[in-house]
Amino acid sequence: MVKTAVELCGITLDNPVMAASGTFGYGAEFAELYDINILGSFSFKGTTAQERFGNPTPRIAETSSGMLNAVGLQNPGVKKVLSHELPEMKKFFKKKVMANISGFSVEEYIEICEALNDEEAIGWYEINISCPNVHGGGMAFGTDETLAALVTREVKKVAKKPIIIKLSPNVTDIKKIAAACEQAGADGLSLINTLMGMRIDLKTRKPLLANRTGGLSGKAIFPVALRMVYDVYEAVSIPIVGLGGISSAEDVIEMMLAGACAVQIGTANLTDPYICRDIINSLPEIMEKYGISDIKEIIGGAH
Amino acid sequence: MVKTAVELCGITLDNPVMAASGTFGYGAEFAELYDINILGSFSFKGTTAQERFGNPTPRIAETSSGMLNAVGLQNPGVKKVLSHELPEMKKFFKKKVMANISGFSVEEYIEICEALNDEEAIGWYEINISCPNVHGGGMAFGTDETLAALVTREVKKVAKKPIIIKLSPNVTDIKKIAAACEQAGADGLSLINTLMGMRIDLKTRKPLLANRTGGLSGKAIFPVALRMVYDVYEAVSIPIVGLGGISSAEDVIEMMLAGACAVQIGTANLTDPYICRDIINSLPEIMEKYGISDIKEIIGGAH
Amino acid sequence: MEQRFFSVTENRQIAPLRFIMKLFAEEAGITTPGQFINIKLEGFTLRRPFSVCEFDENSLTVAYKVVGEGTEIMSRMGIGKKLDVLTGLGNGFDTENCPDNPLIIGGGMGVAPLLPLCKELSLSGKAPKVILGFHSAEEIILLEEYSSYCNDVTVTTSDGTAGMKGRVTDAMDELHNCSYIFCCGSEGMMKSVFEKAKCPGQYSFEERMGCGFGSCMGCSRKTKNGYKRVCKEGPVFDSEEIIW
Amino acid sequence: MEQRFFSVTENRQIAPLRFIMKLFAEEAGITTPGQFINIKLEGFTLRRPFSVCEFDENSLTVAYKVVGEGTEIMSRMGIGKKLDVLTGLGNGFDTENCPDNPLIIGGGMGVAPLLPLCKELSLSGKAPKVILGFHSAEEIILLEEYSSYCNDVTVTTSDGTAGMKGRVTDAMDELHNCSYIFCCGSEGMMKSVFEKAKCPGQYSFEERMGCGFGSCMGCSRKTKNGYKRVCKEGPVFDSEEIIW
Ligand SMILES: Cc1cc2nc3c(=O)[nH]c(=O)nc-3n(C[C@H](O)[C@H](O)[C@H](O)COP(=O)(O)OP(=O)(O)OC[C@H]3O[C@@H](n4cnc5c(N)ncnc54)[C@H](O)[C@@H]3O)c2cc1C
Ligand SMILES: Cc1cc2nc3c(=O)[nH]c(=O)nc-3n(C[C@H](O)[C@H](O)[C@H](O)COP(=O)(O)OP(=O)(O)OC[C@H]3O[C@@H](n4cnc5c(N)ncnc54)[C@H](O)[C@@H]3O)c2cc1C
Ligand SMILES: Cc1cc2nc3c(=O)[nH]c(=O)nc-3n(C[C@H](O)[C@H](O)[C@H](O)COP(=O)(O)O)c2cc1C
Ligand SMILES: Cc1cc2nc3c(=O)[nH]c(=O)nc-3n(C[C@H](O)[C@H](O)[C@H](O)COP(=O)(O)O)c2cc1C
Ligand code: FES
Ligand code: FES
Repeated sequence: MVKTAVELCGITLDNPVMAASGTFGYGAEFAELYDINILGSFSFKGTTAQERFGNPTPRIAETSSGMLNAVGLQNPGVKKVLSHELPEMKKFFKKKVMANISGFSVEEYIEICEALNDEEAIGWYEINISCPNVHGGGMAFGTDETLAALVTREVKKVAKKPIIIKLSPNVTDIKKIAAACEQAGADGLSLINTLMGMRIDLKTRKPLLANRTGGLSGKAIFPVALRMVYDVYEAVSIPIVGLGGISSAEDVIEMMLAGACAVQIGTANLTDPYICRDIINSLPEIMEKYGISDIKEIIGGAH
Repeated sequence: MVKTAVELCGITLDNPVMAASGTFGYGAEFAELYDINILGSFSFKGTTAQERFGNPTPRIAETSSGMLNAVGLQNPGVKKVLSHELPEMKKFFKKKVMANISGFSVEEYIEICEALNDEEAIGWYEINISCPNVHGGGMAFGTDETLAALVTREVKKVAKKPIIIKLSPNVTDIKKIAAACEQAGADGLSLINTLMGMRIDLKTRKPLLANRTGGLSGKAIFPVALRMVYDVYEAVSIPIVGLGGISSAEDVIEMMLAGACAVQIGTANLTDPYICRDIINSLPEIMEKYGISDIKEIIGGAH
Repeated sequence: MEQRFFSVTENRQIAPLRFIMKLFAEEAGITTPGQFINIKLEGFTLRRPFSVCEFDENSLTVAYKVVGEGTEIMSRMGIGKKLDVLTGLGNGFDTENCPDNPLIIGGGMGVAPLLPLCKELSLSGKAPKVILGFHSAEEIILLEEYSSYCNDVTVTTSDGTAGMKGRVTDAMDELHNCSYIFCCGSEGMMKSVFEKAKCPGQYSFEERMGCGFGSCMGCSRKTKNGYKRVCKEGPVFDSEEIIW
Repeated sequence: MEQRFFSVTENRQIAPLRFIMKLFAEEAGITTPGQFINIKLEGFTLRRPFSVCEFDENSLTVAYKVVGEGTEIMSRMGIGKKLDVLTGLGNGFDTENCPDNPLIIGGGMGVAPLLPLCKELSLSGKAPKVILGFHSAEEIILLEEYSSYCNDVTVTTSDGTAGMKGRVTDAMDELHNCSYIFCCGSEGMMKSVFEKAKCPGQYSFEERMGCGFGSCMGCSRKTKNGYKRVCKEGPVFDSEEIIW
């Protein structure tokens, strides 16, 4: 039997496969389909202090081997998440979940962390400083190392869970930002969020998305994500959660060789709602094919 | 009859379709297949002052809807280009060609421009400040607005042809760099060059490319290119050559609606050596389908 | 929601650019008129959502228009082709609390999801009236099917090439005291119907979808009862909650 | 180089993971043993290059091993499947200036491009000797075909399950005064052959390719005569110019 367990900031995951924020809701839709306790964990939808409707529709467009979304952080706000979504989730998900936290100011990130601090079901905070779809929002923090470090430092002061900073790929030098977050006290990093992209409707001659631009995700971005994880692995010594375009057990292994100690699956859940289950089921066989007996041992193996 | 002519820095192109640098050599391989004078023009392989072998092989890897290359500017050097490649090219290509100029220092860019200044076949210089595949090379200029402006200003002083600065997408704010180039005297901009990416070989557990990382091109990057052209169009008033993942007449129109006054086809030439011909042939029909009688009129139409 | 592998048992053109595709599986998974399916097409990230216009236990039919690459590929699929389908999506029409003489109004491809509704209402002893609106005669689809369930079907065409010349709202003028409406069509058309009708009813919406089963928030719509997902709480919304 | 649409007329397994595919077109476009084709596969950016192991005016055959996604898809292609192929690629072997008793040495899938060479040499009255090296008996391919053109074929297997146990270089020991070599196999194998042979010859190389027809510089190789493209000036290089 191959070993698939990994550790992420002191918590053991049965396997490195998590579902990515924004594509898995709070798990309910998937729990109807399969027992989602087979997951390493999942990161729930980006949560803000107040309820947000997000951007006008259309919010979704298709691209070659990918998609654009401009959801704009629709979520019920942290209070409702605590009072409704998490109690519901705990009925079917018994593991630690990752709380994806999005904000428009340092104060907001702090406010959300404080509100969630005593929720036992939460294992980690994933601090999303990289949402490209809200104006004046999170991405500004993720594209400037001083701001990224500031958020990290302030959140770290109040957070009672390990904080994983989710980085933006829309930057010149992601290593610099990663290093700044590490120095400021980040317990881990997750990358990548979506690349900024756009589509134009030839019939109307206007941008397809109401928000004009959106975030590109899916298989198309896998090589970009892989390169960034590889580079960041050389720049920091905290654990990295790798994501961006993963859709097979082979991709999981490739991402871990680049340096990820766990991975997230985003867009692929939309194309195929059973993909996380299928990847987890096929992982042992694919590990054997490539001579891997303990998946932990390949983390960063390509360096 | 629909009108397909456009103007690029004072030179009229019969149609907006050019082949992109690095995928079309000096035209010879394609001239064997079809009369390449049907092209608007093409940009020849990045030329440096001295001959370069480029990177070790493997230089090529495949990705979903795209590919990575790490050719590393293999070229015979500007003297040989003048004495051999261009005389050969002029036998079968009668239009103005775009000279793609790559350098490792401001002096090198200047040296190449000076060497090419009197070559009549050259219509424009495309100053490549964005090659991700050479260490200490071009991309550093393309990721810093001060350096980008410096190259532009110095090259502009000596260049006897319009200079089109080729921008890197591997930046936090491409608008800033574009504006800096415009201010420094650029006659036009072309974007995008490749996104940095990587693949790892699961069998060897090492990067697939000898250079470790490579440039991602092809359909996968089209939405990223489109977004950048759209944004840059709002930031500058000089003409933009749009490229990145274009593989159909529809893509050409989409890119022009975003703000490109001409386009380049790169990777698609490798998949299908007749693609430029096919796009040019189908352009009138697709224009009619979308009610476009003069292609010039749609430039920037999505704004 | 369930994932099922269907095989194509019929795929034929019924009007210019308009096709009917019949799919077979052990269980079709559709329980209510107005539900939709989401079809995976090789090479695409996003599935393609289609309303079901006929169904029984082990088959379902979609009527679709070729508008882009995905539907173009569908139109060339042969018999026997296997498709990965998410079925049983969306809420569907609620037929419990409607009066005996509801009015069914469909526009263009919007006539599709209303057909099984018409069937169900008729079979349950109600007497729906139907108005189907198209641009022109050649775009008319499913008229025979409607006529087989209902003997009060009015067709309108904008160009007058068939039926009554005008829009569905013009046909509404002819009908007095309509007390309940089931409607599907473009948002503009549905809004006109709603404004004209001044009566309760249910309206089925379209939105660009990421997942089609409620997990991505790609398809949200503001309603008087808060934000709802077209793919999960919809696509059918009660007139009382719709914000136009 | 030409683009041609071929149809698959045969596609069968000849050994574990090893297949033969025969393709038909009006003109096959191959003129010289050692040339290759580049096959477009739906859904992939890069074409897949394969040496031609048999050809006539309107057909050609490739012998391929399933190593990844592309060859896996090829292995499942049925008769009649149409393929977009760039044909007539590369230089091929130069047979004009070789002596009467050349030695042909192939390793693994590298035996493929040498087969039409063996045929041509034999038909032109020369008497090539052949050494084919494999890991084990089950990987042996094209042996019958070689034997039909040449009656001096030695097989080696690393595990000794067929032929002589050892490597092709071990088989070379048995052959005295070899004066010219045609070789294709892994780079390591070819280097050993070259070092052992100490005689002139031609060696066919592989490289990851972008275009396969000379336009992208993806496949360059340093030679004593400067930089050459494996896809255009190669894949066959003269021993005199190779830098190992
Ligand atoms: C709940 C629902 C039910 C539908 N029922 C039907 C039906 O019964 N018959 C029918 O012909 N059409 C129906 N549609 C519209 C149908 O989904 C689109 O026409 C189809 O997805 C177009 O795919 P394409 O690849 O041909 O077009 P493209 O424009 O190439 O598709 C690109 C992307 O945009 C999406 N898209 C394009 N148009 C629409 C649209 N109008 N609505 C939602 N997404 C769109 C596609 O799904 C795809 O993700 C329905 C849509 C929804 C949301
Ligand atoms: C001139 C030439 C002749 C060849 N002749 C033969 C032959 O006769 N029989 C045979 O079985 N194989 C031959 N090969 C190798 C063959 O091209 C690869 O095995 C095949 O492309 C693998 O495709 P894949 O999608 O299955 O593998 P993947 O690994 O999924 O392919 C990914 C990418 O890498 C490339 N690639 C992978 N392996 C190789 C390789 N060894 N050489 C070059 N590119 C590679 C693929 O073309 C593709 O672009 C030849 C290669 C070259 C360059
Ligand atoms: C519809 C959608 C919604 C998303 N919402 C969030 C979010 O709320 N918070 C966040 O950090 N990332 C969000 N993301 C980004 C994903 O978590 C992930 O970083 C990105 O999609 C790349 O991974 P993928 O290619 O596997 O999808 C969203 C992505 C999609 C497609
Ligand atoms: C094999 C290869 C070589 C390239 N060489 C150059 C080059 O020499 N100079 C340059 O400016 N861009 C070079 N590029 C980048 C392309 O010109 C183009 O900017 C990029 O590939 C995006 O366009 P595409 O998606 O249409 O290929 C190269 C691209 C490829 C694939
Ligand atoms: S489409 Fe994903 S929630 Fe409706
Ligand atoms: S593969 Fe493009 S030059 Fe050889």
